[in-house]
Amino acid sequence: MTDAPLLPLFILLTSLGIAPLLFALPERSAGLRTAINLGAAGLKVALVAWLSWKVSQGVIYDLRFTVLPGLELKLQADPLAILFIALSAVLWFITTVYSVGYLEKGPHRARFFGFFSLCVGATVGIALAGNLFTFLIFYELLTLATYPLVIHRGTAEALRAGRIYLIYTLGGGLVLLLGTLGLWVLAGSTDFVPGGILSDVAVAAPLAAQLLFLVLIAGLGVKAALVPFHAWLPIAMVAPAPVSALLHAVAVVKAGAFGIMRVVYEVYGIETAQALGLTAPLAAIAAVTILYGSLRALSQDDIKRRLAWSTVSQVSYITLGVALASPIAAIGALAHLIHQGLMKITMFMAAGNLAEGLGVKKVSQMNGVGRAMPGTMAAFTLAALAMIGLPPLAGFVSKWYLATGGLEAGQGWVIALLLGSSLLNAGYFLPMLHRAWFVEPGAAAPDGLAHRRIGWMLAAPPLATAALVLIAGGLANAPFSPLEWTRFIVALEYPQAAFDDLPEAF
Amino acid sequence: MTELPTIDWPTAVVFAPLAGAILAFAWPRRAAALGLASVLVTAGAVAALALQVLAEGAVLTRLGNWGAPLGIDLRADGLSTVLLAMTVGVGAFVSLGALDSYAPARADDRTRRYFWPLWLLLLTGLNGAFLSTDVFNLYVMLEVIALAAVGLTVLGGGRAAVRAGLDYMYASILGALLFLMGVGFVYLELGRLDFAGLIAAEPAPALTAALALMIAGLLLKTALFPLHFWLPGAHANATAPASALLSGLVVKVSLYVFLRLTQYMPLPDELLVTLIGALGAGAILWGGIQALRAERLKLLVAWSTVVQIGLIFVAFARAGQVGLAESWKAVALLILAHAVAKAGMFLAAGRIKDEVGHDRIADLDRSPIRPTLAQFTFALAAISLIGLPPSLGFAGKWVLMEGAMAAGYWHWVGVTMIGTLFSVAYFSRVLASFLRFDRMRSPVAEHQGWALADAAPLILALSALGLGLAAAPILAFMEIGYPFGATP
Amino acid sequence: MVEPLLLFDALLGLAIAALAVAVLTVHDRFAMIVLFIVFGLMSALAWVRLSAPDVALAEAAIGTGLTGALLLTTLHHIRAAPAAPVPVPGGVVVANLGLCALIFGGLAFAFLLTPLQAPGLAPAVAQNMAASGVGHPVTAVLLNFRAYDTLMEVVVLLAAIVAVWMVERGTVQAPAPVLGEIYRGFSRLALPAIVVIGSYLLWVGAQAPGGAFQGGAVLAAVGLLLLLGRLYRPQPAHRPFARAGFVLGTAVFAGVALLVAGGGRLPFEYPAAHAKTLILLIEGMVTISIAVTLAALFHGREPEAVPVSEKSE
Amino acid sequence: MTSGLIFGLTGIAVFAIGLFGALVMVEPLRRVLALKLCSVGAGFLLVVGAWREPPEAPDPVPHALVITGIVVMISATAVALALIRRLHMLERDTDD
Amino acid sequence: MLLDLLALALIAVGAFFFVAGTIGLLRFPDTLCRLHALTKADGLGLGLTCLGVALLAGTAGEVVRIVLIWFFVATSSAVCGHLIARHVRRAANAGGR
Repeated sequence: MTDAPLLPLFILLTSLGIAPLLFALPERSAGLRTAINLGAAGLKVALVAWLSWKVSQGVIYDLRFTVLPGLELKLQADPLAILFIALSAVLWFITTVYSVGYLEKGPHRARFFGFFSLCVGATVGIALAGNLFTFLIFYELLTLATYPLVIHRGTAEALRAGRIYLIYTLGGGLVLLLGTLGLWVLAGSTDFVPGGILSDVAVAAPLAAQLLFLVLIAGLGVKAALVPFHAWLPIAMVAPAPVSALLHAVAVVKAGAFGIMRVVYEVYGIETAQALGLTAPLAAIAAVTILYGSLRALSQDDIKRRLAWSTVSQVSYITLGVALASPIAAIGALAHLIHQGLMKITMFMAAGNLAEGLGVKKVSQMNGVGRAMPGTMAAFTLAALAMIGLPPLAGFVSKWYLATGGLEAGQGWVIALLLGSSLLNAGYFLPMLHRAWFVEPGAAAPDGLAHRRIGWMLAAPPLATAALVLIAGGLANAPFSPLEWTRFIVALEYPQAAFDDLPEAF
Repeated sequence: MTELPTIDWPTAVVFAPLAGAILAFAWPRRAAALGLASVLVTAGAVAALALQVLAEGAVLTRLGNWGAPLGIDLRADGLSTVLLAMTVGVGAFVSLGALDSYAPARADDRTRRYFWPLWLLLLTGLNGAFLSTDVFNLYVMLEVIALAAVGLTVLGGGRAAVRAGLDYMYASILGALLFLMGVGFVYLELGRLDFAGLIAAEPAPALTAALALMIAGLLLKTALFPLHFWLPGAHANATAPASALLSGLVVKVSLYVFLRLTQYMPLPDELLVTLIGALGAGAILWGGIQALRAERLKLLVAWSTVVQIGLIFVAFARAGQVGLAESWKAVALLILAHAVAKAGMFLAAGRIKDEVGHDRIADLDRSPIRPTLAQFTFALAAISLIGLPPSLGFAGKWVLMEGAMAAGYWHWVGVTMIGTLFSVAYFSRVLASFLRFDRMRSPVAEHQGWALADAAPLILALSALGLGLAAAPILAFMEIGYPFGATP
Repeated sequence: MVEPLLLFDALLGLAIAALAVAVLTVHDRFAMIVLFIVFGLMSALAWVRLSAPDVALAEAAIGTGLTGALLLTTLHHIRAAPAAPVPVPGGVVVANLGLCALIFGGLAFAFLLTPLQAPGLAPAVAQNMAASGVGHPVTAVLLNFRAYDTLMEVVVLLAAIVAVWMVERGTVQAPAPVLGEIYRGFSRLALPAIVVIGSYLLWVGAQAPGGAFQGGAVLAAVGLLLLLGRLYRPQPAHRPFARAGFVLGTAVFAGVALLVAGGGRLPFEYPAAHAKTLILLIEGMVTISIAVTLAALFHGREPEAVPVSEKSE
Repeated sequence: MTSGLIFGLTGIAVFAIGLFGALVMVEPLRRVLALKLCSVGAGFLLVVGAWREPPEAPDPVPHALVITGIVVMISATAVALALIRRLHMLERDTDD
Repeated sequence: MLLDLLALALIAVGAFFFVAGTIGLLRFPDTLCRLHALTKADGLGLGLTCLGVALLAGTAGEVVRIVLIWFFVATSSAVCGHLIARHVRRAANAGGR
């Protein structure tokens, strides 16, 4: 017995519960709104910490609510859920601080923060979902909650982006609904169970199982921005910076990637998926996405657009790690879920600061920004280097595990892929760093880089996440580091892989 | 158990609104107060009836103690009771909304005074129809509903409303007369009119004719494509609370009767089931296209009713003839979902029109007035109508698709998904204009147009969303008394 | 003796069908209504042949007489409108003709295959007549066995007058033609006679063909005569009385139906000792309501305090 | 050949004629009349359903139903006619 | 038996006048002429028919009723004829002006 069996529900409510409050709050009560936001975010971090500790002690949380005959809403806190929920809790807190600073005088703040917390609530729901049905519900909620954020500026461009976003994600949601129904009809359950629930069906009706996989991955691949479902992501970057940060680092794309993980590990089971020959095509798609995203990023001048294409590429590392079907690669994938989030959110917040403080929105305007905003650019630099995979930063850790896993699985091409991708990463990040630090501000810069002061609420968050990037990489083997936790998970998902046999990080 | 049975609740459910109608008409100055009070009393009666049904199973009242087939019985089983609760629940909130819509500042004295008797007569007819077990009695109830509904349609009094009302009237009378002709054939063959007689009946040519006539009449009344021609005009041109009642409740009655009859008198051929589903698919496509082209908000909402009715008929046909025994559940859930969400949506649309001053979709984003809460309500209702989780619309769609998939009827799954895409497309037209801010001249004031009047539509929209989580108990309740079992 | 009557029936049937066609095809709208009235009377005659005198009475009085009056007064109002606004495309006509012919064929087929020997509810009615409180089976069905239907029918009538008053609010009707002295003299003669006939029909309904609806319709004719001859002009001040008249039947009917319940009895279950009295009470009140309502439906708009320029002639 | 048969077919024919009129006619009054024809047709069918060969008394229940139907129909007709009058007035006013 | 035959004869003659009146209604050129044919012939036809039916009646009560019917129908058709003629004259005046 646990002392607080409803703990997962409380965590969900810290975000969902305050949303109506935030909607109803008058526009000018900024102080109260900030207090509610930060209070809830802080509370959630605390609750998640408590939950993580409980789960690591082997406590099982399982909440069910019957919606339709036989069909339950199910919240369960397993280690995989904890991984994602911890990421969202920490980053929500930081992003909230950043958003308060970013939107200080903007319009519609009540609406913004209302949907913002709904969005995070949906993410928590996705993390805690104990079956595909519950997952689907929160997946759709996430779509609906992010749409008003994407079009927050209310311009024609934002609305166009919003429409594309909506078409893609609701379309994806619909496909996922189809997949969920299919799963329900085929297996009579949609539960997430380590080892999967489809082993019998895979024997009886392999073709149906394969088709179902295709449908599910297509539905999830939209949010995970797998090629060819990726087009919405670069367009959706018209959203305000904190929204982009959240979308790219925690909420939307991660929901897709996380869903793919759940489907491969806990709906099919890695062995069944392999037996059905499903992992190799998935890996191929991921590989294509990785290269394609990086290539497209090279030619973008808009900073946020370049970052967005980079996200397309980076998120697929996670899918790749899952699809390689090796425990070590799985560790890499799971770690990358966290690491990519930390890195990308740093970069988006930094990009937002550049736009706010200096009016710089394009790579070609970045000349000399390092001297104008050293703190922000330091954080950006750190995150960029980590992305490229410089040891001992976070990105290196995940890439290392992926490569090792690839070798272990007998897939040597992964090494080449990772090398190539890293080179491309360097190809689009290094010029930015070069301009920022080593080129004199020229005539191209708007306002001659007249420095508008940005408050601490904008300046501090990227530094904090950059620090986390450093810690996650440097202290990868410390207890309770993301990497340690991922080993715990992989031990559950790969029963045959002995925990102790897993190699150390270095 | 409390001492409930001293009052016969099915009778009370019909007579309470009737008494209200009489009082509200005879005493126009107090129409609103009397009307509201009687709606609340009716709600109480329905609640008591629901408790009784929950405790004892289906409740049967043999009016005059003659018993069918000589007399007329009222019967409240789970399905009837759920629909009664839907009617009175939606009705209560629409009544609240009407207090604002017909407030002295917005509507003339006469509109306000006539709304209540007409609405209460409508409620009498609706409740009576849901409790009826006799086909001729159903005909009379359908006429009560039709006359009151036409009255509500033309309540605004404009030329478009009167013309639409007249079209509605023609369609409504014709539908009722087709039904009456069917009743004639039933009597010709069976010599009785009660449901029990229908269930026990052997197939016969006269019964086939009766079924065909009755179904044709009901489809006309329920506005299934291509018999929907009267609906968009009538629902779009009525005043908002009237539209909410018409779209939310009135079309549901003929659907309900259709459901009952097709259970008691099975369709003779699989082809017919497919045909009805195909008409539903046609409604989804045609209604979707028209909704995409609609220039006015209320017209768009009215076309969405055409689409939703189509979806309900697809749910009916989802698993073919053999699946009918289960398909009614999907139909009932969708009926419920549409009633609650569409009533909320029409009220919200009315609020938007009241605040902005017009309901031209293309110009909504030019207005500096943004009735935020009404727009939010509209969006919530749209979520349920689109069928996104966790709304009631989603639950209904899930049951629909689940059944279709299990039976291998993939075409219905496809139609449902296309319908969903359509509804996303036409509702997002509206939502985008709510959220666009770069086309207006003056700045938006903060929290504009929040009013207590938004409470009624908001609660309806939230219910449509939240009731999805209660779909399992609702389904369980609906099965009380085995609505379509061997014993009626 | 049977054969000639069957021939008569066949001719009557043909005439009825032909009249129906004529109603739809005759060009002049006045002639259309007159033909419809003839059609209605012929149908009533046919129903007499089918041993349904109650129905024939109701059809002649309400379905034909009052409906005809309603149609004529409406025609008087809209006489300025073009007779046939838009011609319907020939293809549509032919398609619908085909459809209706098909429907006729199908229904006739089903009808011919059905033996007309179903026992129906006649035995059940006969068995329970003694308990019904009245001697005439049709009245027993209307006011006792299926009283609920009849109550709802009165509700329909109530809904109609509410809707008509609502629709025509604030309108000024075209002045009706002045009918002159001879008409007035006639109506003075006819009015009391009609009242007597209406009351007789109501009273006799308990035992023989007749009853509340037929009686009410005849009494409504009193209202029509008064209105046409301007012997009575509705005033705004009369509205409360009119409303009371409209709801009287429904209220008493529903009230009695509910009040008899209790003490183990169900709604509409009249105590055997008082059944006849209660039914007569209901019938009387319903007759008043029907008469007032039908006359008001004929008059149309609610009398309002708008300046009506009727003094001009 | 019986009276019931003859008038049953008459009723069905009248119903079909009325249905045709209701579908095709554009003139408001004529549409109302067409609907009225339908109701008479339905009345015929019910009265025929009640009819028995003369020595036997007819079934009173359908008679009661038809009387109800007649009253319901005049109610509906009155509302339709009121709408027609109102529409005519509104259209005349806007045409001026 | 003789009474029956007489009654039938009266009714037949009455019917003949009705038919004649109807032919007049259909064949005569203008409203006043039609009215003339109709009111005269129908009045006679009605009287004869009523007489015939009265001969067949079984009780005195029925006879009284038939007489009442004759009286009212005759009166009302006379009034109707008057009203129609009056309307025609007014319409003619209105047209002539």
